[in-house]
Amino acid sequence: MSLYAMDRARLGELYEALGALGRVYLPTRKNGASAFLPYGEEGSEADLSLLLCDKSPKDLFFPQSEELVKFRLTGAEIALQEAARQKEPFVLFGVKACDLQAIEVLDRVFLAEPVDSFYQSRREHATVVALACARPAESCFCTAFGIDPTSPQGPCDAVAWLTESALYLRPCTEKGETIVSCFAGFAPADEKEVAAQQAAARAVLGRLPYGQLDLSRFGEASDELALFDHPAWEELSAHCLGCGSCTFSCPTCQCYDIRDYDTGKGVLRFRCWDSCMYKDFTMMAHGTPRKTQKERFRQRFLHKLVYYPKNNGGLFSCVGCGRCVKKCPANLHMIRVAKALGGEPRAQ
Amino acid sequence: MPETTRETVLRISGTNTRKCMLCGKCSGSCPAYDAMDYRPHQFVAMVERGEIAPLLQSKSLYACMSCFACVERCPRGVQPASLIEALRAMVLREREHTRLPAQLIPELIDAGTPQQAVVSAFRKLSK
Amino acid sequence: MQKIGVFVCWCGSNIAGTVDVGRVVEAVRQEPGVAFAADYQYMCSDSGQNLIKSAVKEHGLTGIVVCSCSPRMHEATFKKTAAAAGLNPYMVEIANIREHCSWIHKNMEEATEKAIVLARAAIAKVLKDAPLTSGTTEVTKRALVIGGGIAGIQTALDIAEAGFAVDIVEKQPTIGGRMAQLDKTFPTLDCSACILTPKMVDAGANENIELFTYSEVESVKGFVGNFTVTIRKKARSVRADLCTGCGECTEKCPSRKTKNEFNMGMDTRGAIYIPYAQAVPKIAVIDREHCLHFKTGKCGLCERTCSAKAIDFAQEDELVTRNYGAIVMATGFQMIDPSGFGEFGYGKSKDVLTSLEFERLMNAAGPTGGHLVCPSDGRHPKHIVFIQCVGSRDTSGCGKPYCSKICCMYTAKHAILVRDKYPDVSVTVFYIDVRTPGKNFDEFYRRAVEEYGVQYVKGMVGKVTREGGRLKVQGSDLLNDRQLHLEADMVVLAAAIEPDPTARSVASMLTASIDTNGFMTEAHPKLRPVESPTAGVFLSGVCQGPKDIPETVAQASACAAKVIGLLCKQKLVNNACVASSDPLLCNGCSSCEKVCPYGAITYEERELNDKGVRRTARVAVVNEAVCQGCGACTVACPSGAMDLKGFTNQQIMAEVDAICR
Amino acid sequence: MRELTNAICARAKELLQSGAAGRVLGWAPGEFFYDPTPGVFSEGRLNELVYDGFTAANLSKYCIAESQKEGKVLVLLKPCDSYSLAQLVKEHRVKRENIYALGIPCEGKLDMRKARAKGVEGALSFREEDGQVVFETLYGEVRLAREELLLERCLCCRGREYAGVDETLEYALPELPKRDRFQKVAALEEQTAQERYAFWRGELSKCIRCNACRNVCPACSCVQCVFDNPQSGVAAKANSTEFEESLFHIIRAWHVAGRCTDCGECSRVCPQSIPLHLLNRKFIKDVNELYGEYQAGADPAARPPLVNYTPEDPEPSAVLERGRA
Amino acid sequence: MPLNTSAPAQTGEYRPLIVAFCCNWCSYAGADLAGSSRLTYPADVKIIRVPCSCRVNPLFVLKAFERGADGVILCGCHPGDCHYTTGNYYTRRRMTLLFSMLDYLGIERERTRVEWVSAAEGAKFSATMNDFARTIRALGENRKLRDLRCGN
Repeated sequence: MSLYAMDRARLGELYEALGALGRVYLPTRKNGASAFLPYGEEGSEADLSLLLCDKSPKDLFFPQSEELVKFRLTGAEIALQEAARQKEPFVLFGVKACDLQAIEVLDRVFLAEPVDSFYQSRREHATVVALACARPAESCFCTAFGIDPTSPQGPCDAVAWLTESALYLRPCTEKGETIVSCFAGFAPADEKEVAAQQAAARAVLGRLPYGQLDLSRFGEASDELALFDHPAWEELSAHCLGCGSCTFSCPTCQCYDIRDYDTGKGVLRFRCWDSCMYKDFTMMAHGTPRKTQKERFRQRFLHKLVYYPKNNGGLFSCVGCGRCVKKCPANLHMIRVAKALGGEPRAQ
Repeated sequence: MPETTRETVLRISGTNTRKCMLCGKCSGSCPAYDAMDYRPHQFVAMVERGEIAPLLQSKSLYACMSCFACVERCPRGVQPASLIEALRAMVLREREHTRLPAQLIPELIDAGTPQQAVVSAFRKLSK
Repeated sequence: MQKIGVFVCWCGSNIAGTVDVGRVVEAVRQEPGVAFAADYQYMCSDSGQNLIKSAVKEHGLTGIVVCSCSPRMHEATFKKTAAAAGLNPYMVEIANIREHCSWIHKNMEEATEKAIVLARAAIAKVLKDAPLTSGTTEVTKRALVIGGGIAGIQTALDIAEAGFAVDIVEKQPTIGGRMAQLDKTFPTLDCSACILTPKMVDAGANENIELFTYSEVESVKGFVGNFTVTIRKKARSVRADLCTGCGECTEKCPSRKTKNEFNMGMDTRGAIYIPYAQAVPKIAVIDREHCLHFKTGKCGLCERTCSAKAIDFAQEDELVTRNYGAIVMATGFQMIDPSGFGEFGYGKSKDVLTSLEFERLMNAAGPTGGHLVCPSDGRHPKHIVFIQCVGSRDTSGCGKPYCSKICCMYTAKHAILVRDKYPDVSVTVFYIDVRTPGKNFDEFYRRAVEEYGVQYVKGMVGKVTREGGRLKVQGSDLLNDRQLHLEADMVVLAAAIEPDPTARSVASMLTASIDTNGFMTEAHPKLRPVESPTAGVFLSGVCQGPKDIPETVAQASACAAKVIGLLCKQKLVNNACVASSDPLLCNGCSSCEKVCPYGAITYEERELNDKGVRRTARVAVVNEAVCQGCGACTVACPSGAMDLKGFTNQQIMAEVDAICR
Repeated sequence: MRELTNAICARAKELLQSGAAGRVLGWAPGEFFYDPTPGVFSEGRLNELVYDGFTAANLSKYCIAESQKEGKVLVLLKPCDSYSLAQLVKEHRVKRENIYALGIPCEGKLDMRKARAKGVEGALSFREEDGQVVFETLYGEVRLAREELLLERCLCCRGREYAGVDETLEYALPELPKRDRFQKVAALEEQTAQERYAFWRGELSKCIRCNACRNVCPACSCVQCVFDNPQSGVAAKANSTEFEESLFHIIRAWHVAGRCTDCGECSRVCPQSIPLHLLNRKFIKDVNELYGEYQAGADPAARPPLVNYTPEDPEPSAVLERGRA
Repeated sequence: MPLNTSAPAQTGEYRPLIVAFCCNWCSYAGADLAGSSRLTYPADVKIIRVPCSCRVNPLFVLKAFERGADGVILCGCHPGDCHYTTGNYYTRRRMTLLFSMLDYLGIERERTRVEWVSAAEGAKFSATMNDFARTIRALGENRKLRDLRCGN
């Protein structure tokens, strides 16, 4: 498909124009943290040059908490009211290659039978624009998963590159084309500047400390039992605090809990993210299946590196975004685990 | 005119005259009692009543030797000497230009002057 | 599934005049869980109660809400009704739609709406009610009195009189306490020993009373009705069963330099001694610290002297463990040491005395045989100055912030006694206030002034110095606006009294609380003045606060009445609404224990099965016999392990929810 | 720093050899220079122990679990960490007899978040030179003043006193800045209620309820938190509404009030950069002003302010008469 | 200011929702006395009986606000008079700190209150409730500290 370019100074106009396609979500700084937030909110600053937002775009398809159904009580009568699905279209602009792959990971969970209609309605109403990376960080290791951050691929409608002076856009679906057509500032462009940026970025990618993280023991063909019984888990998990900062920062974690809230006039049933690191994860009357933090810790990492790939044709459910590297209070992140399990067990 | 309210005296002295239970131990302790027109316990009572003006004229301000016996002995922590000192300070501050400069004080002291009197002199005259 | 019955009372027109009871019934019928609702003119009447009883049976109700007057009025009534109908009485909740609704609102619409909300809140609460049963505990029919002064003696005598066994623990070798040291008593001036010693003898002879003198409480376990106390009987080195109290040994003892405590150290005694002639029990005791036998291994004169062969140098401390139903604190007081007040010269001059020392000096059995002489040189005094409020009402740090209460009266007594016996001696009293509330008290003080010519000076002494063998007293005379410089031969300090220092350790063994001044705290300062907040612990005498002899005796008897009331019970019915801790949630952090006013919470190591995970943990345990159900612990508990039965977190939150619906 | 690390290792080794402890709880190297993790070392592995500008984790909380295990563990505690352990011991949460606490000196820990905000991209290594921190990055070298990179808690370091340690390792280190830790709280108190509300809405709305603040907090050591207990009436796994955001943080701060030692771990680990310490410090400031100075963990015998009282305590209305409405 | 000023609700007039926690021994009895003395106060005030003011967990206060209460007031025995000797002293500290925190978060400081009302102070109870209800009415609806899901 053809490549277009626009003046970087006119990004604001672009965002305004995109408003015609629905609400526009952009990488945004607000109150000292970053997330994909609607354009134009007070006190917020949209910034495409952000490498990664603190929060991934996962929220827009799978929000942290969402209402499913409401039971209204009038006397002894109970009326049931299902929550509305997404009806308004929206634009998600500036998704990096890793986060884009994460959407693919989520799609395979929520869009597989039985289809999750809440997720589905949001995916259908979204126009997703990916954005290539120009300046990767040391914590990035997407390349280890075969992701090319300079040329994002996956479930998106267009791919963009942000250079010093311009924003380049290559639509890849019809929806993507509408982005070009709704803003007059786009003009056909050649690949020169994009290619130069990609070359420069690839040079940096080659120097990433964990860009070539050895994942050969994991994936579809891995020795599941050997990994499960690996002696390294004990020490790896020993100082895990059991919080959910990894899970809730992760662009692919998709576990949720369904809960009821008593509103006084009835009951509101909602679902919210859950973390397999929590000790009350899947708590039932008799207790929980994973009783120690080691088991919970192992579950999370093996799910990303073994179980999910085995069910999904080898696709890892880690995308190497590096959020867990930055967020874990005890620094027990994917790189550490992959290294510890990938090589020989450490001498005790 | 200096501020002559009860509040000013209490603020400068940092005391609470309402703590006084009228025992009179201050006046029972005072070595300069007979040289005073108003006695330590009266200072407390009069400040509490807001009768500041007569105290500012009182010769007790200069009779008080700042020995702090009354402060030491008071069972309620009222500090009559601090009141006297506060009133004295108010008078001296009004007479800014006439006060005794600190550097002149050593000359006025001979070897026989007790240390406590020297300290008191500084406190009384160089505020 | 609960089936709730709601009963709306009209209270004649008291409720029905302002609240549309019919509408309330209609509204509550719609509430989940409500199986029956009805209104009636007087729900508390027999027929009203019968309506409830038959509804319970007919509809199989599991809980009841009565919308009526205040629960403070009829909660007990309806609980009994429920019990009669076979329901657990704690499955009853009251919605107060009279005092809190119909009586304060004039608008019917508004009052009806509010009544419905209050009914809903009560329904929400009863839905989360659990049947509660009050535990019962046996009562050990024996009391322990700690302290053998007049307070302890009187309490013990009264309890014994009612037929219960009672033990007195006294740390001194004899009972009698401070009162035994006094010469005369105000305002009647009768002899202290004359009125005290018969009581001491009674206590010693009473078959229901057992004395543990020269003994201390070693440890206390248990709770109301069931205390287990270990008493340490210190070795007297004299066999109580053999000693006849003849006193032969005490005269022979060659070690004579020990200060005699009974005479406030103003004379000396032997190392083996009987505190005083009227001591009960009259048994000698060896003060091992000063005994030559114990110090050097030599001597043994007493052993050779004693014809009863009562001396036993090898005697050891003995530990006695007994069970008690009630414990009485009667630990009494001591005088503060006034040497912290340098200005009065106490300790510098022998002629400056405390009032208690003066008391001994005036006493016929005292160090001078009752002759008033200056301790420094034995001369006859001409002028005595008394200083009141020495260390009382004093926030300077050396003294006590409270009024010691008895000093005004005993100072007047001293002044009268001196002037009566030695009309040539003049007496001056420095005072801040003279406080004489009490029967015939002010008259007594006035007699000191009017009949005995005691000089009362309003003012305080600033300085007492020694000058030429006499004392010079400098003080203020506020009424005459002058400073006095008096010559005196003796100065007597009415020093403040303070709780006996042993009270603190005993109280902490009993988990009974102590105020900032070291006095025991009452369960309620007005309504339960002789009980400690710790159930089963009672207060007698000055350990609770300064008081004179008649007040002490009155309180001692009041205390005995409370103890008897407790010991009379066959069983104690515990409060059913008590705290309880979920061991699986308990952190063992001790926060709850710290806020419990009753010491009802203890900790134990327990093996737990936490949903399949086994662990050992330190967890809180509530003693239901002691807990009074205030709930302070529930909020102190961060994990929510501690909850209060009958007022659970869930119940109160359900009420909040219902009200805010 | 290497020298200090060696001194720590040497002393730890001596203690292990003397039998004072059987293992060491310290910091193990991570995969980057900035991500060390708490680790337990046997004598043979002590050479792996790191102690540098990024070993910020307060190891006290790990002592709860470590002290339940067999044998004695030697724990390395920076001055501020030692108060947390002392408080845990006071609350019977740590078996003190299984701990040997070695106080080690600290010159303040660095905040990688601050470095990134100041333009450190793609950092590969760091070194310290004369009060400066030099980062080698994918994009060249960046030099920043050390003080600019200190964690918030280190900027108002309370000093080098330890609480309840068995011994301390003496080692001279430069002084830390001692800013007023209540400055920001006081500034907020000076604002109008509306401004304060806006400030806290902005901050608390970022919360993702990951519980990192709670789980890292040495004071939050409940065997089961009320927010995880379905019976408590407030349990939730997500903030579904603004109210739940506020409720969680009010109650969390409330439950540690009087017990929080102000170690600052909550703010350090918050993935959303919420200044949570400002909530705890508000309670600390109030307690100090209303009931007298109190430092949790400092005095094993002192009653914590919320399980204590005096008859002269101010009335609740008193606080509302201060500051601005 | 007259004590009995509770006017019946006008239609459409804003009526606040006020939760009052009263200790069983003093304040609940004080409220009973207000009732038997016919000293009125607005029907907006709904009383919850607790054994002692120290039973009130800050969670209950927040729960009330969550559910849409516009004001929360705690009443207990006067300090020193607590039936359980010391309960209200703890209440005082707890609520002082809690209210201070709510104020710090920007919640209107008038929405919370602690009053000591003895069993003999029916008039004080009524006056307190009138005053509190008046204050809350003037403040208007609680918007900052409620859960928007409630009541739906």
